[in-house]
Amino acid sequence: MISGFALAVAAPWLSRIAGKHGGNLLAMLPAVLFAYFLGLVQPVTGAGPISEITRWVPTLGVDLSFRVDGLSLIFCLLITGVGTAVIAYTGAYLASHEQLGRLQAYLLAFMASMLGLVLSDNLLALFVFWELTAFTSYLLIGFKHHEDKSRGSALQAMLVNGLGGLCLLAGVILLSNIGGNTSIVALIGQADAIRAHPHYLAALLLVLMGAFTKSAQFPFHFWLPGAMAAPSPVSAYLHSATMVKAGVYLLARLSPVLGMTPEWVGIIAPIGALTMLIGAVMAFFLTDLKQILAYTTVSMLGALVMLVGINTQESMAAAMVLLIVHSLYKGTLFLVTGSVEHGAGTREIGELGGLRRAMPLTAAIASIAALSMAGVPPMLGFISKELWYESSLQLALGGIPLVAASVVANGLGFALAGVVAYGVFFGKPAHPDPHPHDPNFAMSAGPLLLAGLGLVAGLFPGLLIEPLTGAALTAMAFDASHYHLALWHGINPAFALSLLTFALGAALYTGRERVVANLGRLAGMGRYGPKRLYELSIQKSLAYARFQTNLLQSGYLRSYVMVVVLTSVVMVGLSVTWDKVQSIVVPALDVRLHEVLLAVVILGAALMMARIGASLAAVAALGVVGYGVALMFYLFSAPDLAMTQLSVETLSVILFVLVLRSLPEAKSLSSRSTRIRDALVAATAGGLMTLFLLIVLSEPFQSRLSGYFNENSAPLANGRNVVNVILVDYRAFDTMGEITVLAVAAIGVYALLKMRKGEGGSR
Amino acid sequence: MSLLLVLPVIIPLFTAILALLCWRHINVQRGIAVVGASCLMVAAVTLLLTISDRGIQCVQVSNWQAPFGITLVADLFGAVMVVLAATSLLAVTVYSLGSVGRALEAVGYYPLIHVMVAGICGAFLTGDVFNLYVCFEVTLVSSFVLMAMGGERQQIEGAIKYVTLNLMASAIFLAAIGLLYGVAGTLNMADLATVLANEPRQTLVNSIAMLFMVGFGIKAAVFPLFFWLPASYHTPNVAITTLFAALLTKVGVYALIRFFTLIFVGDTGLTHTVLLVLAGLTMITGVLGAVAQTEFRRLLSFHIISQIGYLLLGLGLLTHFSLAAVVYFMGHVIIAKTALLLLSGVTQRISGTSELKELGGFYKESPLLSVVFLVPALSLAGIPPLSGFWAKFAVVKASLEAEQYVMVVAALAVGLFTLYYMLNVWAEVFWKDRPVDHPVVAKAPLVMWGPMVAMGILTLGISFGVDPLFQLANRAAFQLIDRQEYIRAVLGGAL
Amino acid sequence: METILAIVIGGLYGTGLYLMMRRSMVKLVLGLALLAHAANLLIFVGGRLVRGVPPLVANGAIAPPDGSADPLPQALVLTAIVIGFGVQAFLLVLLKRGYTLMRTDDLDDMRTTET
Amino acid sequence: MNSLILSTATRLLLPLMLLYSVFLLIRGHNEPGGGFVGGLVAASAIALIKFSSGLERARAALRFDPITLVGTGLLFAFASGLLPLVAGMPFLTALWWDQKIPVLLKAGTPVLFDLGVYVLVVGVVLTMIFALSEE
Repeated sequence: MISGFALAVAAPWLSRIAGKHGGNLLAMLPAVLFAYFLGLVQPVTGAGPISEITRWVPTLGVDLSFRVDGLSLIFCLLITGVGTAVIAYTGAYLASHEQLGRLQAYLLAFMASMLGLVLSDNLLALFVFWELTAFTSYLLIGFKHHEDKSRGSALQAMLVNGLGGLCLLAGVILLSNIGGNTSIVALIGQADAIRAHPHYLAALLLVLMGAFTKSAQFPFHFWLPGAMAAPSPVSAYLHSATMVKAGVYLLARLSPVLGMTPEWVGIIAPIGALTMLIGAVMAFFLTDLKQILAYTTVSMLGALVMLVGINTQESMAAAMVLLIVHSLYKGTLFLVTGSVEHGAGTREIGELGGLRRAMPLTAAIASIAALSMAGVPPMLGFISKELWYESSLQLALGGIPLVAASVVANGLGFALAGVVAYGVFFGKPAHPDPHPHDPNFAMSAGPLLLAGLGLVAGLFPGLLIEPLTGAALTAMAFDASHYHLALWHGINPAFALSLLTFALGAALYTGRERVVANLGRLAGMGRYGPKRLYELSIQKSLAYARFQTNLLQSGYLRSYVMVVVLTSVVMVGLSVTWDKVQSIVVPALDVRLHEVLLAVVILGAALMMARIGASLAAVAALGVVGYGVALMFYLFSAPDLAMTQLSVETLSVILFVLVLRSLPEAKSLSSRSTRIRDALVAATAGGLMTLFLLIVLSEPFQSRLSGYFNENSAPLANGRNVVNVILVDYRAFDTMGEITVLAVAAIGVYALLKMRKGEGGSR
Repeated sequence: MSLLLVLPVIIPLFTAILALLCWRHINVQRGIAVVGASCLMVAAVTLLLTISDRGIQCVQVSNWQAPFGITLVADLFGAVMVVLAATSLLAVTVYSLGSVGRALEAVGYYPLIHVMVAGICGAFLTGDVFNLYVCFEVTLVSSFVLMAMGGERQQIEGAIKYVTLNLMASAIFLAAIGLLYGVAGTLNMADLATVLANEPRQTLVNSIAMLFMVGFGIKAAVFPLFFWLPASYHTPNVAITTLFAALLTKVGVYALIRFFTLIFVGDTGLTHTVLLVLAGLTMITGVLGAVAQTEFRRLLSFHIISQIGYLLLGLGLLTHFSLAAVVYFMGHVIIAKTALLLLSGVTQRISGTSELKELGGFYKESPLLSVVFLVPALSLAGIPPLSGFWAKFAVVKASLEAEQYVMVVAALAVGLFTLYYMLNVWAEVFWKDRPVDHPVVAKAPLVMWGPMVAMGILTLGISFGVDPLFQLANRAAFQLIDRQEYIRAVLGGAL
Repeated sequence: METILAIVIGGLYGTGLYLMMRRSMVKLVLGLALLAHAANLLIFVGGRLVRGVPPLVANGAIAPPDGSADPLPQALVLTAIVIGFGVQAFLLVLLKRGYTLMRTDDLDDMRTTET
Repeated sequence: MNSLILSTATRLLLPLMLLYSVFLLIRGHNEPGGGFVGGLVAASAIALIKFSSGLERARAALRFDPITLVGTGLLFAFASGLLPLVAGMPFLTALWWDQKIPVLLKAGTPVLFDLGVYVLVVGVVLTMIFALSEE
């Protein structure tokens, strides 16, 4: 099993080489995998799940533990089976496209991720594949990347899925924290504890966000029709068998862990039902074949979610069968749409009709699929619908709205099946196109196979479907030993509902044009839907982002300085407590007159600088400050410092003068109020610094280092000037850095002055 | 051993000196620079392996016992940072051969980048507060010069803001050191850790801690102190921006991590709560800033800021797991970011512009470039199984475990926005057709492609090698959270 | 005397910051210079003040006289002064270059990289 | 600027200043002074030539490219750090020669280090002043 998966992961690279040799060759890979999984049906249904673990990131609790049970096997078969058809189809459909190789690669990568998703027993590994499907589908949806619309749709799909993905991530982490494990099997063992945990509801909601976005549930459904920008075979793959079913898979997979609670049923089933209705109604008003299929897909996804939400053995069985049915007929119909577009050049139902004569094979395929979609016996679709009604009817009073919604949605589905098959292929040729024709073998084989399977499975449900769904039920912790599947259930309430559905469907089909014309005006309401919300939220976030960024990053250095100063004041101020301020001890004023005078001169010179601003006089004042500080150093036992400060100050004054002579006298640029405001801020900062220093100075102080320096300088370090010894010996490393700074500054001065304009050439 | 610890500082310094002495011979300088960067790489990796083998090591420069001399200490975190610095330097040096041009090379480009990295490595290894200041200044001054080097108007404007705000940071940092010495009477970090552990005057220490936080916060580009970064990072040559983006802010973050795991852990209720708040705000403002950009490198500049937020978040939580997440995150973000910036240089070279609107068509023209973009970009957006996912996953998990739900929401939302603008860049630069009025103007030389592809591959490497790397991060985090090993290594039984 | 110097230091910080919030590039540089002075003095004072006993060992003696000034802050300040000088020299040339390029000293005119 | 008095004075002052700068360098280890201040004095001596006799003369008097001096100074200081590595000691460990050399009191790597600082400072200051005067 591992080998099969490894091959699939390697597929993108293989396909790049083989890409030019046509799609059929590449379709071999999923075909082989399909056969492989088919071979697993017997062992899995007989002997139980097969699992295999490879350690991956044990540090973070992520392992590649693959597990094949009934549930995953159904998905695997669908993924590889439909995958085979789609990949073969694509090779022919886009035969002359220069990026065909890439598309095939993405398809295979997508398939591999999907397989990984359904096979993983480790929640986190599952999440990894979950996101991978999202991203590979992004690449697929944006395949026609030169079109704005494609890029927009791809982004939209990715963002909606990304949102869900992030919630799911949080949910997954939360779940594994609660359960103390990342293995789903292990979590099932802890299910009771998890359901009783205070974080249960949060975890459930987060997981549901993931599932609902992926499976296009209301109000996240809009990305799915948008994703129709992709080429038809891609749509067929993503929206029939794979991508969108991942959410359903996740719910089914986690139902033994999170399910069986009022919250589960109460949240999931209504949302599923609502989605089902909305999808069906919207589809009814559309005229583009692909869009119709997209919305019916939304509708069926809603149905699936609803059934999983009901969470009884019957509903789960119904969901499994519906899942298979839907994948088969919807995959077929998308591919057929591709063929129609390929042959007739349009997808508008108004411009299509009577294609039966030109495309007999396609017409036949479409009819079979449509019958299954309509749920007519002896198709598998009929069985699924029966099961569905049965399970809904089992619910008590609360089930009535669900049953009603189901009937309406199915009725609409019936009518739409008529639209896509009967309306297009039978009836009068609406728009005689020059060359409608049946596509070649590669393009027909796939849909034919899928449609055929639906028929065969309906006639012999016990052959494959029954053991599979049975095993899936076992995987979902139901006792499936008495489980049985049959085409004919006898005359019961479910059958009556089926008949009602047919009647409603037929009525809707015949009356469709009138209904659409009358209610068409309401279709404009779609503008206010969640899609609009998505667009608005993107727009508003962008606008806000620009606004805030322009506000903060205004380009005014002085406001940056101001913010930095205020931040420092606030942060330091936060921590300076009042009792500390009170504890300041002002030592007995041990001062000498000349020292005080010096201090006054320094301060005075500085204040003068603030008043006179930018001129040579200000530089002179700066010099006074510098020399004053040097003198202060000298007075307080630091002759080395004084000497250095003196020479450095002289040198900087010279440099200042050298530079300033080429500059004009500065004017006062700010208004008086600004100056006052700035002065207040600056004074606060300065005052805080004084306060802070005073607090520190009030404490007793003992250097832990200086005694050692004093004792050892002369005997051990051969120097009597302790400061110099520190500089060239104890802390010579600092001095090394210091002279490096000087060297760099010299290079900098040189570089800036030698560089001529236009030589930078960086932009 | 004593040699191995100083090598990360003296190799680039020596390289710089040699290059300086060959001032007029640019080709010789190029050779020296590449050889020097390679040697540093070897030394850094050896150091990391040694530390991983033997635990925290230290050396007393000038051979005076701690805390009297200056101690260089290498723990796993420091050693990892040194390796990352060496990696970026090597990539950027090679890239520079093709991207920088004679004009810059003639005024000391190579010595400067090596001096800068010497300062950075010094900062990662030093165990002395004042020496950290000196290393910061070495780094800073060389970055000033590099920033302004082209002498164009834009660069001068950017440089003025950059220089001003960073000098404020230095002044604050310096003042904080003065006050700290005035309270504790020592400069050695391990010594400070022991002294302050017994310090009764906690509120005073808190205030000093805040001062350090502001100083480092400016350097780390934390909200609301980050203005210098978006104002300047897009102005110099791409090679320079890349080196800055990879390392400069990370030195600030490193210092924050070092100080707030080793020295200031007495009152985490205040300091680390403030860090958490800053982390959240930094993430969000950064990501919103990036969303608003229409130019490649400016977008990436804001992106840096939002990523700093994640790093701070891990620090603020101050759990063993969150620190491990930070260490891994650091490696991820430096590598992926370098790859992406180098790529922005290649697209700019080919198209002659870096405005997203004026770029396009690369998906069709260059599948290789597309892959090299997607890997780091998606990684930074946190798409599994790339490195950024593991990093984000670990941070989110740590926040959930610490019950910091607001932070979880912020981190996840920021991830979504990141995804949004990364995909936007993808759509604009790659998927969209090349605008007719902005044709291809030049070819990018092989020396530019090489490092870019190599960094892309490295991103894949850290993505798939996540397990051993995260184990390493785990051990590094243990050393950070259990301060005793560090203190013992420095103060007890030193070399 | 420490108290008075603490006030001087606060004053230097205040005026330095005030100058930095002006629109003129020259004032900015002057302000930064004041900030550097303030920080240096702060470290110096933080090590406490001693009058007239520099940390020098007399010829033949083993250690400096008792009560001599703390040598470490002096060494730190010395390093800081030199570093500050290097930075300031570069800053001045940056200012000069900026003026030659833009013909203005007004920082509010330097927003082309951000708008 | 080319006044006779200034250039004559310079010619007289130059050796004195250089001597004084070396004196400062040497005594630095025991009394106030040191490489940094010494270097500044030496640099101002050369700068004086520049102001009295012009840039070319100053360059000629210096003989070396100031940038090279910067590199050399760094190299000296650096070498004083590397020497102990050869002896198996940590970087920058002070090593002292046993014999006292007259005048220099004692010779050791810290002296070499200080000498490096001296040369570097001369280089740095002159690089700046020369570059500024060439504008």
